[in-house]
Amino acid sequence: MYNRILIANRGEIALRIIRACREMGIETVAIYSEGDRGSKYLEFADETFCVGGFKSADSYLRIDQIISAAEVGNVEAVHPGYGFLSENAHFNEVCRDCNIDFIGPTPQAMLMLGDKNQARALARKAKVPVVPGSDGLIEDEAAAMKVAHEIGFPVLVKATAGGGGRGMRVAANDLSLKTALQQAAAEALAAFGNAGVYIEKFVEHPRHVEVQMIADHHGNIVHLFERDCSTQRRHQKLIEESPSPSIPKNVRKSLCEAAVRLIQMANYTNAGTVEFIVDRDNNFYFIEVNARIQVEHPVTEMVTGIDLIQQQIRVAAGEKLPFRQKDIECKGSAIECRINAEDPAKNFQPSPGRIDSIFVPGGLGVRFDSHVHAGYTVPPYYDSMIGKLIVHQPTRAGAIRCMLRALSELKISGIKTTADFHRKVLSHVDFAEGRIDTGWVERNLMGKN
Amino acid sequence: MYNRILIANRGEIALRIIRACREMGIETVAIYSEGDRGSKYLEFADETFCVGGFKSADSYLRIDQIISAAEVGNVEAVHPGYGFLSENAHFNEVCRDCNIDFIGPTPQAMLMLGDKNQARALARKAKVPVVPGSDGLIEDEAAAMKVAHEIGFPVLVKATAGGGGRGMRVAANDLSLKTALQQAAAEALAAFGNAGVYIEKFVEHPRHVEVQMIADHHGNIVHLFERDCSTQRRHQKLIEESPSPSIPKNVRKSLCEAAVRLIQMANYTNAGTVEFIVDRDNNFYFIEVNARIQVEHPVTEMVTGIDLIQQQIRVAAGEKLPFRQKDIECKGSAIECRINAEDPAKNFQPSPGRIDSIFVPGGLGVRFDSHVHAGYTVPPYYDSMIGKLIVHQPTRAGAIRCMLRALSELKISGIKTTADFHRKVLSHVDFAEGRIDTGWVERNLMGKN
Amino acid sequence: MSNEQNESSGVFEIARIRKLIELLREFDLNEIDLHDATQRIRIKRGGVPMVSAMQAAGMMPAVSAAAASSSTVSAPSEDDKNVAFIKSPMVGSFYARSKPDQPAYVKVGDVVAPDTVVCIVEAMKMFNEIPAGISGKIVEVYVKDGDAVDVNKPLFKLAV
Amino acid sequence: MSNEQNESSGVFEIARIRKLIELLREFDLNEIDLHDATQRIRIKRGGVPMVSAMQAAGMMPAVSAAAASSSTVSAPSEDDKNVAFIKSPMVGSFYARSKPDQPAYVKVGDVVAPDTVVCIVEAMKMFNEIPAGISGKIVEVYVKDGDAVDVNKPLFKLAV
Repeated sequence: MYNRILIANRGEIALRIIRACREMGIETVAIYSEGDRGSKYLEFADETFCVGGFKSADSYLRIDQIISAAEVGNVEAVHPGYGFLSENAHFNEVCRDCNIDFIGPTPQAMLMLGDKNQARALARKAKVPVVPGSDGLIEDEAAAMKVAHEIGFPVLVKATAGGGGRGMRVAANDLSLKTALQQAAAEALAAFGNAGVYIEKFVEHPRHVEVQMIADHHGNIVHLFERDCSTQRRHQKLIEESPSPSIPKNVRKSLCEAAVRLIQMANYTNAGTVEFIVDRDNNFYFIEVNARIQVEHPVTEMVTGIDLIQQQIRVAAGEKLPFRQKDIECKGSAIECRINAEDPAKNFQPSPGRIDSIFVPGGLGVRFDSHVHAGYTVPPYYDSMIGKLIVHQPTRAGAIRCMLRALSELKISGIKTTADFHRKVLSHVDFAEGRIDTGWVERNLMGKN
Repeated sequence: MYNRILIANRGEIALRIIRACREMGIETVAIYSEGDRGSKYLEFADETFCVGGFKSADSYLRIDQIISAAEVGNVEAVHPGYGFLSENAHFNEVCRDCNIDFIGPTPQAMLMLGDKNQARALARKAKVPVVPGSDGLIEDEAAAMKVAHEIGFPVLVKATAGGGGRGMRVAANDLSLKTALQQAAAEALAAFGNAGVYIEKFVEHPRHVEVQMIADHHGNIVHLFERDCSTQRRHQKLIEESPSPSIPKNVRKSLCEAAVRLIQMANYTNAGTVEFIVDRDNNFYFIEVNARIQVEHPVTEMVTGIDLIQQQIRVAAGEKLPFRQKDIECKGSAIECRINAEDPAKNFQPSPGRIDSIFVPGGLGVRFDSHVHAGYTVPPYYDSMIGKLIVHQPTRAGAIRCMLRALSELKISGIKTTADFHRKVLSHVDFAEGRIDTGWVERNLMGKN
Repeated sequence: MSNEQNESSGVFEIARIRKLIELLREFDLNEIDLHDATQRIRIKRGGVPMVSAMQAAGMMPAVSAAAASSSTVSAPSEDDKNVAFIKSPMVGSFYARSKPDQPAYVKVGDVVAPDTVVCIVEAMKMFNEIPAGISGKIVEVYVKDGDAVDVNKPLFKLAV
Repeated sequence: MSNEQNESSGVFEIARIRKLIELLREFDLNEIDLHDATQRIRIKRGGVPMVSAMQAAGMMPAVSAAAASSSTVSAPSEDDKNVAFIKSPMVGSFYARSKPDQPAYVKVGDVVAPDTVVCIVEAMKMFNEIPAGISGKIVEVYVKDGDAVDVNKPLFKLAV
C-alpha cells in the first residue's frame, strides 16, 4: 500500500480523498491555486504546494507544476478526483512515465472510452445496446441526411469530443438538421478544438441511469448497482439517487450486466461509471463511460456501505477487491443534492463570495460532504458546487422526507445557494412517484422561481 | 399519530427530537430559557415559548410553565428528552392529567424502577443477576457492618435516590465503612433530599454494558442489542459504542435476554435502557433502568438503522412496533464521543463562551449531532455537552480510524473542548483491544494532559 | 455595560471607538461586541463569524427577572429614558379584562401605579392578575384578548 | 428610539467614515461594525477571512505572473517602501549554486540587476535558472539548497 499520495484536485473532492487516506494511514500532499490559498481543508493534508495562479489553466491544469509537486513531495501515486485532469490520458501517462501511479484506469482504456465512436463500437461488440445513429463521424450534410432518414427524426447532433451538453443539437427535420450540423461543429471546434460530429436517434423524455463499476488488476469486476441522475438542468446533474425509483427489477438486472460486459471488454480497471439513457418503454441505451470517480459516488457508498475512494486506492496499489459480486447488497435508499453557490432566482448565475454563517444539517442518515464553513469565501474561479448533501434511509419516502428536513436546516448566509430549489423538486409529486426525466426541470420549474 | 408535540428540553436533544418530528410530519413546540433565547435550533420548531430564566430551576424544571406552554401551544404530547424532567414521575403524571401524552413509560413503571431497591427486587423476580448487597436501606451502622461482612469487602455505599456517582462511596474495611456511610448519607441528603443509602459488593474494574429496549402497548418487547459505555470519567460517560468489544457472544445473548425479562416484569413501555456492570470473569449484574431516551442512543441507531426517537413517538401514540426481535440486526460497529465544552488541561472545568469558528467533520459514516455553530455562545447554565460525534463503519478498527480522522477535523475555536482528549483514548492500545473498564480513564489519563 | 452606554451619546462617537480599539489592542482581543436592545458596537480583528440579532436580544439586562412571579419591568433603555415595558411573568393566555362583559383593566392613556392590575394571564385554568410593577402612563398595548404570551413577552409600553 | 434616530442622521458623514477607516488601518483591524435601531456603519478590509500571512502574500499583484517562467517580484509593500521579494515562479527544489562545488549565485549583500541569475529551481529533472527580475541588494535568503519551493514562495528579500 502507498505511504503518500498527491491529490490533483481541490474543494470537497480533495477533502473527500484526504479523509479516505487518513483512515487508511496514507499521507497526503495537496496542491492549491492562489484562489484556494489558505483554505481550511488544506490543513488536513500532510504537505501542500501552490501550483500556480487563480485560473484553473494556471494551476489545477498545470501538468508540469503538479508533477513537480509530486516529485518534490515524494509521492507514490496521484488521485485526480473528478474534472480538471481526471480524464486526461496524457496526464495519466506522464504520471506513469515518472513512476507515479495514476489512481484510475490505464491511459489506453481512458483514450478508447474517451472517444465516443470507439466506445460505441466497443459497446456493440459487448452486446450493449446503443442509441441508433451514424457509426462514426459525419462526412457531409448528405451523409447526415441519409442517416437521419434511416433512424428517423428527431435526431441528435453530437460533437465526438463533446461533453456536458456542449456541441449538442436536436434536429426535427431536414432544415433544422442543416443548421444543427453547422452550429454543433462550430461550437465543438471552439470548445474542444475538434469539429467532428455524429448523429444519433433523439430519445424523448429519457431518464439518466448509470452503473457504478469497480475492477481490479486480477480480473475481478463488480458492479455496485445503479444511480438515477435524471434530475438535471441543462445536462447538469442536480440530484442523484440509488436505487433508481423508476426501472423494473429485470431492467435493472440487465442494465448492470450490460455494464459489466462493457467494462470487461474494455479491459477497464479501477472505478468507472457506465452511463445509459432509458426511454419510456424502459429500453436502455449506452451513452458513455466516465473513466473516473464521479461527484455522485456517495449515494452508492451509502446503499452499499463501500468506501469507493478507499477501493480506488487499493485497486491502484494492486490489491484484489475484498468482495465478490454476490457480497454486494443495495440497502435502503440514498439521495444526493448538489449544493451550488448559484442564484436560482437569477437563472442559476454563480454566487461566489463570503459565507457569513452556515448551519450544517446532522442527525440519523444525514451526510454533508463539503469543504466550506462560516468565514469561507467561495472563489469565483472554479465550479460553483460547495457541497453535497446526502441522506440514507430504509425507504425512498423516508429518504425524501429526511432530505427535505436536512435542506431546511442548511441555512447559509452571505451567498445564494440551490438548497431551496432542491426542496421544490423533492416536494413535487413527480419526484415522489419517480416520474423525472432529464427535461423535467426545464419543463416544470424553470422561470418559476 | 400526533399533529403537534412539545419538546421539554434544550440543545442537541431538542434538535434531535425536532428532526424526528419533521421527518414524521409532526409540528413541534419548543421551550427555551433566557439562557437559550435566540438559539438557532429554535428556528426549526414551529412555535416557541420562553418558560423562564437562565437557571434550569427557573425554566426547564418549571413544570407549571411547561404545562402552560403545552396547553397554549395546543400539543397532544410532550417529549422530555434526557435529564431535566425526563425521569420525573410527577411531571409525567401532570402531563397525563392534562390529557397530554408523556412520551415515555408510565409514571408507575418510572417510580418503581426509579427506586433502586424496588428495581433490585424486581430484577431478582425476573431472574436477573444483581450485585450482592443489602436488600433495602441500611438502618444503622451495625446492620451495614453485618451486610459488609456477609458479602465481603470492598463494598459500595450508594444513595437510594442517587445517580451520576453522587452519594456513592467505596469502603475497604470497617473503619472506612463508618465514614463512607456518613458521607454518602450527607451527600445524598444534600443532592436529592433523601438520605437513604444501601450497600452492595464493590465490583473491581467493572465494564459498563447496557441494553437498549423498546416496548409498545401491545405486549411487544424488543431489545436493540447492547452499548458499551466503559470509558467514563468520574462515572460520567465519555465514549459509547455498539456492539461491546469485550463480551463473548453467549454473554451478550444472556445479557440481552435478561434485559427483556426485566422490562417484561416491569410492564415497561416505550424506550428504556437496562444497565449492567460486567466483571473480569464476564459475570454481569443489573444496576439500574434508565426510563428515558439516553444521550448515547445514536450508536444503537447506527448499527440497527432504527430511528429511536421516531419509535418512541409511535409507541406513545399507541402504534405497534413495526419490527420483531428477529428483524433486528446489529451491523458493523458504531462509536460515539461526547464533545463537551470543558478544558481537559484544567481538570475538565467547564469552558462556556462564544464559538468563534467550527469545522464540522463529514464524510462516509460520520454523524455530528449538535445544535452549535460558528457564532453560537455556549451558556454557562447547563450541561457542558455541545455535541455528539458518531461514526459507523463495517469493522471496529475502521470505526476507530474513522473517529480519529473525524476528531482531527473537528476544529473549534473560542472555547475548549474534549475532542483532543478523545483522540488520546481512541489511539490507546487498551481501547483498540477492548480493555477499558470504568476506572481506566482515571488510572491512565488523568493528570496526564 | 449598561452604565457604559448610559454615559455615552450614541454608538457613532469616534472618541469612544478609539478607546475601545486601544483596549482591543492592549489585551490582544479578537473582537469587542457591545450591544443593548437597539444599539451595537462591534470591532473585530481576524475573521470571526456572526452573532444573531436574537442572541443580542437574549443579552438584555431585563430578562434576568425572567422567573419572577410579578410582572417584569424592563430597565429603561439608554436610547429612550422615558419608556418602560410591562412584560408577562409567565406562559399563558392574555386577557385585558376580568370577564368578557367587563371593561379592560387599563387602556392607552391610563396612569398606573405599581400595584395596579393591568391584565390577566390565564395558565393551567388559573387566572393570574398581573400588577404593573411600576408607575407610568400606558402608551401602547402589544397583545389582544386570548393571545398566547410567554415569559418576558412585552405586554404594555409605558411612559414613565 | 426616535430621539436616537434624529440625533445621528449622519451615517454618510465622510469625515467620520475617514476617521473610522484610519482607525481600521492604524490598528490593522478587519472590521468595524456600528449600528443602532435604524442606522449602521460597517467597514471591512480583506475579503477573505482565516487569512494567513501566506494568503496575504498570495493576494499581491505579483501572483498574476505565477505561471510565468521568470521569477515573480512582489510590489513594494505599503509599510516598507524599500523592500521587495524574489519569489519562486514554479514548484521544485531550490539550489543556490549551479554545481555543488561552485559558489552561490548570490549572497546577502550582493547587488543584483533584473537579469542576474539568483538561483536554480529544479523541476522534472530540469534546472531552471531564476533571474532576479528587479534591481536591488540581497538582504535575506529564505531557503537552503534542496529546499522544496512552490509557486510564489519568497526566496530572497531585497532592498530596493
